[in-house]
Amino acid sequence: MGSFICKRSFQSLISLIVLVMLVFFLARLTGSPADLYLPQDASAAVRHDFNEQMGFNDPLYVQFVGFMVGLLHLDMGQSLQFSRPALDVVLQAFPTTLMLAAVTMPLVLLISIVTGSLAAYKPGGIFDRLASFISLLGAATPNFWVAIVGVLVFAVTLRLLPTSGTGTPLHWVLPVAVLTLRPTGVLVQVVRTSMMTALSAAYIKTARAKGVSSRAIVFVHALRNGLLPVITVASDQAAGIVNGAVIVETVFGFPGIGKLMIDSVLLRDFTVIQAAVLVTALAVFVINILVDITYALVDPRIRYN
Amino acid sequence: MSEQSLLQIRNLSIDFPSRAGTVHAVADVSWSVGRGETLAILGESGSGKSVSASAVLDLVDTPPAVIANGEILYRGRDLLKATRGERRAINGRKISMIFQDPLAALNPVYPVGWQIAETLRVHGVDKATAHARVIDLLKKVGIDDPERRAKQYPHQFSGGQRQRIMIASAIALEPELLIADEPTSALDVTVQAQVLALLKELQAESGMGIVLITHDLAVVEKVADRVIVMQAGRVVEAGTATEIMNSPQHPYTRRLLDAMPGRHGFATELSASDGNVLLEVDKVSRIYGIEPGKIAEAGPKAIRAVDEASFTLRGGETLGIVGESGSGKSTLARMLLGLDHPTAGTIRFDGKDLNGMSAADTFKVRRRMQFVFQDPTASLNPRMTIEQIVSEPWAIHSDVLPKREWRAKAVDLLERVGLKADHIDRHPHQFSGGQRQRIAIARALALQPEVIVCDEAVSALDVSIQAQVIDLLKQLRSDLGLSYIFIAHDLALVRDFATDVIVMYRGQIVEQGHTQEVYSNPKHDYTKRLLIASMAHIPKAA
Amino acid sequence: MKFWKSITVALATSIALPAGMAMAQGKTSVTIVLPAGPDRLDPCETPRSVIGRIIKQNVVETLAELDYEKRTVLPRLAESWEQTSPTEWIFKLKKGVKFHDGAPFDAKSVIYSVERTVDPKLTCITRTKYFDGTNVTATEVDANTVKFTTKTPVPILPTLLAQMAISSPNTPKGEYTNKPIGTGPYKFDRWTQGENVVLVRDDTYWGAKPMIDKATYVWRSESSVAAAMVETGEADLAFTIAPQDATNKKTDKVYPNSDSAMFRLSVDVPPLNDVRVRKAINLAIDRKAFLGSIISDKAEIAMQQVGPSVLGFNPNLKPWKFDPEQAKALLKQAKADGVDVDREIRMIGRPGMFANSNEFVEATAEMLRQVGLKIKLDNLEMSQWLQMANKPFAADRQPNIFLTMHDNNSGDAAFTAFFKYHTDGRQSELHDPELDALIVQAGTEQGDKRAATYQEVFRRIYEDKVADVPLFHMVNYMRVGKRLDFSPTIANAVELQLAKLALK
Amino acid sequence: MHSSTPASGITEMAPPLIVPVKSSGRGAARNALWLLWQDKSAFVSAILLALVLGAAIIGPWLLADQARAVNLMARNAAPFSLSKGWLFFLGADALGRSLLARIIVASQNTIVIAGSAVLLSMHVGGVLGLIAGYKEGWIGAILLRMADAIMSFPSMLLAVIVLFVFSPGIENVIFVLAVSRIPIFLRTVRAEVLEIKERMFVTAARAMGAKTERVLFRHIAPMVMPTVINLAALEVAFVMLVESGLSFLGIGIQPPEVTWGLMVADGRNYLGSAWWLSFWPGVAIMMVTIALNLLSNWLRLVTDPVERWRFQTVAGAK
Repeated sequence: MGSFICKRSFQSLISLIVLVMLVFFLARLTGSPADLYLPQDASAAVRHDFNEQMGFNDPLYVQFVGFMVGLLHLDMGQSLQFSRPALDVVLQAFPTTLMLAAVTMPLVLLISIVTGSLAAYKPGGIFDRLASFISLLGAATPNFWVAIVGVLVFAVTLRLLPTSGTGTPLHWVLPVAVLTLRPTGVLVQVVRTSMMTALSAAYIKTARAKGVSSRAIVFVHALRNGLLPVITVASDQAAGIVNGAVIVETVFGFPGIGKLMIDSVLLRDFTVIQAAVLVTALAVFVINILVDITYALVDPRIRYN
Repeated sequence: MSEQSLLQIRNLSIDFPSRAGTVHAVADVSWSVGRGETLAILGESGSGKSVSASAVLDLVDTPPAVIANGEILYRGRDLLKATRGERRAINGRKISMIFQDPLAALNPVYPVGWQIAETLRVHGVDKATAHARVIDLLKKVGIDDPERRAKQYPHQFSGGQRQRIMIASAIALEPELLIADEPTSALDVTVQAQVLALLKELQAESGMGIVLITHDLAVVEKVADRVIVMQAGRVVEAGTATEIMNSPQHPYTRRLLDAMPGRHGFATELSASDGNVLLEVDKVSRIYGIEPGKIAEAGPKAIRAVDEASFTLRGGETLGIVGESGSGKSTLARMLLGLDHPTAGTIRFDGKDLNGMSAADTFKVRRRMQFVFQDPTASLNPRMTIEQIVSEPWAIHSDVLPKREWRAKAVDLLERVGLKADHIDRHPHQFSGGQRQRIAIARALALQPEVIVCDEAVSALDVSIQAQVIDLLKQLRSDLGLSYIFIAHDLALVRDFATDVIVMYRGQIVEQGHTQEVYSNPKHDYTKRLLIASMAHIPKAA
Repeated sequence: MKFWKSITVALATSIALPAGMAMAQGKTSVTIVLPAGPDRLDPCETPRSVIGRIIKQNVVETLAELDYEKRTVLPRLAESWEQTSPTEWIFKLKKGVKFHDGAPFDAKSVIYSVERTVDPKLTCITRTKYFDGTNVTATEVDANTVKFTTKTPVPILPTLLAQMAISSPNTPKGEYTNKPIGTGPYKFDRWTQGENVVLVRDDTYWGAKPMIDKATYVWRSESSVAAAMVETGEADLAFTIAPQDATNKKTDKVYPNSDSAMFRLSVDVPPLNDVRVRKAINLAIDRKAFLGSIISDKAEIAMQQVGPSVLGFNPNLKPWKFDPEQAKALLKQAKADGVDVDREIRMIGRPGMFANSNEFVEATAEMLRQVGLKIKLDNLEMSQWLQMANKPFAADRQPNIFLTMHDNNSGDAAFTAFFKYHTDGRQSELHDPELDALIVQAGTEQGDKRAATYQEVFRRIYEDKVADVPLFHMVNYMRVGKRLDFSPTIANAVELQLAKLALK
Repeated sequence: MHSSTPASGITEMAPPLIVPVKSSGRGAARNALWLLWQDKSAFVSAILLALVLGAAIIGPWLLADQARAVNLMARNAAPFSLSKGWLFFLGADALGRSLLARIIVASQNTIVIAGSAVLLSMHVGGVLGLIAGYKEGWIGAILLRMADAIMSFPSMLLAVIVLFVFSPGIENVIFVLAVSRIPIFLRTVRAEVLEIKERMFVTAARAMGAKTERVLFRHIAPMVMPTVINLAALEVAFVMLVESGLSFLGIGIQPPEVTWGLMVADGRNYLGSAWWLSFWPGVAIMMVTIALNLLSNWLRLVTDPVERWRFQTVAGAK
């Protein structure tokens, strides 16, 4: 296991370097920040000074080398908009995003596994049809639509929940609910398909011949076998949330990394973009490695290969 | 008899309604089994033999199936009238079942000990007791080091061991009745014998009844007290094992008996050595885990799948390669087909080294050497029509036949292997196993090869079908002058087909020679064991 | 399985927790919802509204303060001032004022603040927008008197100084701070990035003691959410909400925001170089139809780039009629004279420039198409938009109708006329020597003369040149919660003095 | 790796072999229609999609002017009233344009964008996935790491950057959406290929001398197809929503071009006062999503010769 993690980490490091280079150059293709940080009637001299100070007058390769050298010292540079170290800015926003993912994903898995499994147990039955329909609705509903309607209904009309912001656990209810919707919709479909395959396997018949109850057949025998594709898709969803739940963050005023990234692009705050991508990419790589480990835990055939 | 019978099936009918009409999978079937008795249900695929037995344990899915009629009486009580919960309480505790393919029938993601213990736990045994009992059971079915192995997973066991584990799980609660659905069909012959012996032993100990579902007469002969023969959902004959084996009444039973391999003479009609040498295998080794050419570095841990095998194949010859799982015969076949490459040694086709050949030359050789694989279901692409499958060789070797002639030629080939022209637009799943293998043979013939490598080509087929396919191969041999390399795990199979035989054991060729010589005078211990296991049941009368 | 258990427990606890919503503001504290959060809180950046509306005159104060209604400058931290020569001003300072950190407010601290603000190491907007090129220096006359010297005459220095926040001498020079220390009625308490900024009342404040003792600033970019927060009582004041969310007459109050929207025309690029085409465009846009639909009915149709509160505003200009027929006729005429009126014209907008600005440009483009112009609509993101807005203009650019919004909240037309219309102005399409001369002249004048000259500048642009398409003087909606007694004014475009909030 | 091929030993439990459906009198098209009729929900879905497709093709040609005609008097006109004509049955948007006309006209862009983005990512991701699964060595590793890199690049950020560098035209939106969805297809296809390539018929094809391309595209690809089609059906929804999300951030398709996603995003400003603005286009997205998925489920069964029998069994015990 140790050597496996080392190997994966090394591969991930290569991806990471490629990614960071990509971000560095892509970001700079979007244009100069000077106009954004200076008044529209700023004089040419002021603009020149600004660029000089921020190092934007240097050739691109000089900037890149500077960036890479800084990276080695874990110095991602100063944020243009916040005038603070970019990494600090990012690390301050990231926990919220991580928390969102950490609360949302288990919920998504719980709902979709139970629903998908029950649907697969009697394919074509009423529950299956209903579950399919509702989950597809969930997968096809625009996030921000649900978010705003959620605020209007639950906060304004019913006064059950706060509209937005952070603080109490109740503040998390709407954002998490919105964030749960689409991944759950997709995952119910995946669970259903993979559980149908698992439930038609020969060992299910063995279990029935042993007198194992239907519930144990579905949730003990079939589930663990049907889990691999589910993990793959779920990890993709988790990566999506870790990469920033932009819309939820925007609507609910959640200080996460998604909105930070988008704002930073709008403001051409390159250092923050770089730091944010680096941090989320690291998190996604960790997720990927965890997924590989989960594979091995779930399926002994992988473990012993 | 009905007094003491444990389980009695009365006039059971199970239908599968479909748009094309209702299929009567089981029609008015009755049988019973008593304590200490072994009832064999004999029949081929699709005869309904499994369906009726599965119904006992509520394993038939309704829908799509409909239990149209009948009773399943367990100790006089009709199970069909019992609730799901009541039936679950009987399943595994009073009546248990083992299945054909233990790898598929065991849950791959749980330790085997856990799976055996589950039977106990679902019927109320506490965890600690269950664990102790698991160790006992594993010991009983002959698994060494049960404490350690209970924690292992199905894929870490051999086929025979897995079936033992299945048996351990099935007998965990000392059921009164064990239903064994083709328990040995997937196993090597020597292992088959061991598993059957184990079942007999357990029966003697506990006095349980056994219902043995099989297509294999040899198995019936070894263990059954009574036999019913099923065909197309109906019972066509019933009687004691001796009666059925010695004086079969129904023509179908007779046909079955007649089809048993090894009942005919040796393949002597062809003299072996008149052709020129087609294929020459010279000290071929395949060692996993090391680079080719560095054979000297192979340490003790290297896996020698094939170890210095040498033989030749001449035109018109049929070379049988016999060995059990892991003997290296499949690796050898893969190397012959170019799917794998020898670590050392050479394979020469028509005098040319296959390994040193250019891609273009290899491509040409492929035309002359075709193959038929073991599992026709798997070796035919399920999404292609028969036409596409049979024409594929022409698509790959595009200079052989112009496209417009493909269909006509494919029809020719189908007819040649005993299929009909209008089969050509169907898909493989619409055929029986035997028919599928004929399709595979038709495909192999498409390029008019000189050699056909048959890798366990009939092992998965019912006995009577086996005989038909082998007859077809014989026919083609005399019509087209083909040579065969016929790989099998059953010596009986090749006896009346191969002109020469090679016996492989743990990667090495332990015996080789003309068929008759090897069979009448086996030299190696292993050959002897193999002969005993697979030929013992051949009636002396033949 | 343990994992699931812990999740269940976590869920159960979170549901079981009492509904402790954020309504629990103390009786005298308020929560204010802004449309966007601050990026930094440096006193030298107060002219930027994201910063100014939190700290300006709350945490940090200025020497002078604008009175928008009377268009005059009032003293704040200064007691009085006088101009002693065209380039010299003497400012008397209030006595006994202390910064929140205990440092005394005196001439030294003012000099320090001026030095800090004009320090080229920082790109403070106060410097780059208001003091660039003035070379302003401050020297101590005595502890409570400061002399300001400029390179060239700056007749509006008090107006400029109304933009410069005075911060404690302990604020570091040469680097930005996010902990503003001033003399204002409120102390900066904390800033949680992405979440809120908290100010608390400073009970040692030199002036009158405000009612509110604590203010929490949060930000929501979705207008509907911001409005909902006030409605549910989670917040007391939503700074800006979209017109369609301003559905409650009792709480939703309108105020001019000093922004004026217009379409700038590329007057050098055919066919826009023909005055008939420019007139046609002005005639084809039904400005009135927008009021009360997409744009608030409280907005005013504009004839120039500055609003009524700005010195130099010309009240005598007449709005364009909506007359598509005449527009068509003008285009026909132009076409007959060989003007290529069929050339595709780019209309360039920017998403979110003002509430519903996307709908606005879409509708306007449609109106122009109705009179026969070929309009291609492009919405550009801020940075790209700026590139188009500023000189140098691309040599081969398409004719364009460019949506801009100009906010002159400094009260003087000088900040508009040069920048927008002088040949050397950074966003000027014009190069008319007479107009240039007039603009330069107006800049040196004072009082009524100054106003009159600027009025002439705007008249020429509007009537003679038809240089652009003035649209509206915009308004904002503020939703003020039931607890508060407050009516916003144009001053609230850039600041919100907590001291002016009263509880009912 | 972790194949779980169903045991071949239970064939007896499978439905009995049935005479093929095909009969010479019925053409392939009729046969397909008949099979469609057998699955009522798929049938309805197909009709719906056909309608949408029809709207996409002729809608802009028919209703472009009505979809653009600004009428500020009819701003946010409420739905279910015929007083302004049938075009305003679903109400009007913030500029008083007919929502119905706009939804019909927008279907073209929506379908073009979602369709091309998914088709593009499906093909590129699919082919790369085939290669990555079939060639496990360094090629496979590189492809996988590339997929990792794209996946760990926040897709919204990528979209924003690319759309800033280039303009947010339809082609660029398609490109961005396609690129960010490639890894999903790559990974899914790869996982399937790993299993399928071990199957006997692949070995058979190789032993016959079939070249890699033939093995990949003739034998493996058709087997992967059902999964890919099902995934693609879900992805269409996702792409429509991401496109909408881009519009939400103001960087998606720009007016006067219009898509359902843009309509939903624009209408969100009026959710409190005029819900119908974003509701109807949202309903359009949902209906297409559900229809596509139902149809893809049907397609999955119908293209699989082994599963096609399901349409021949009598439903229940009528």
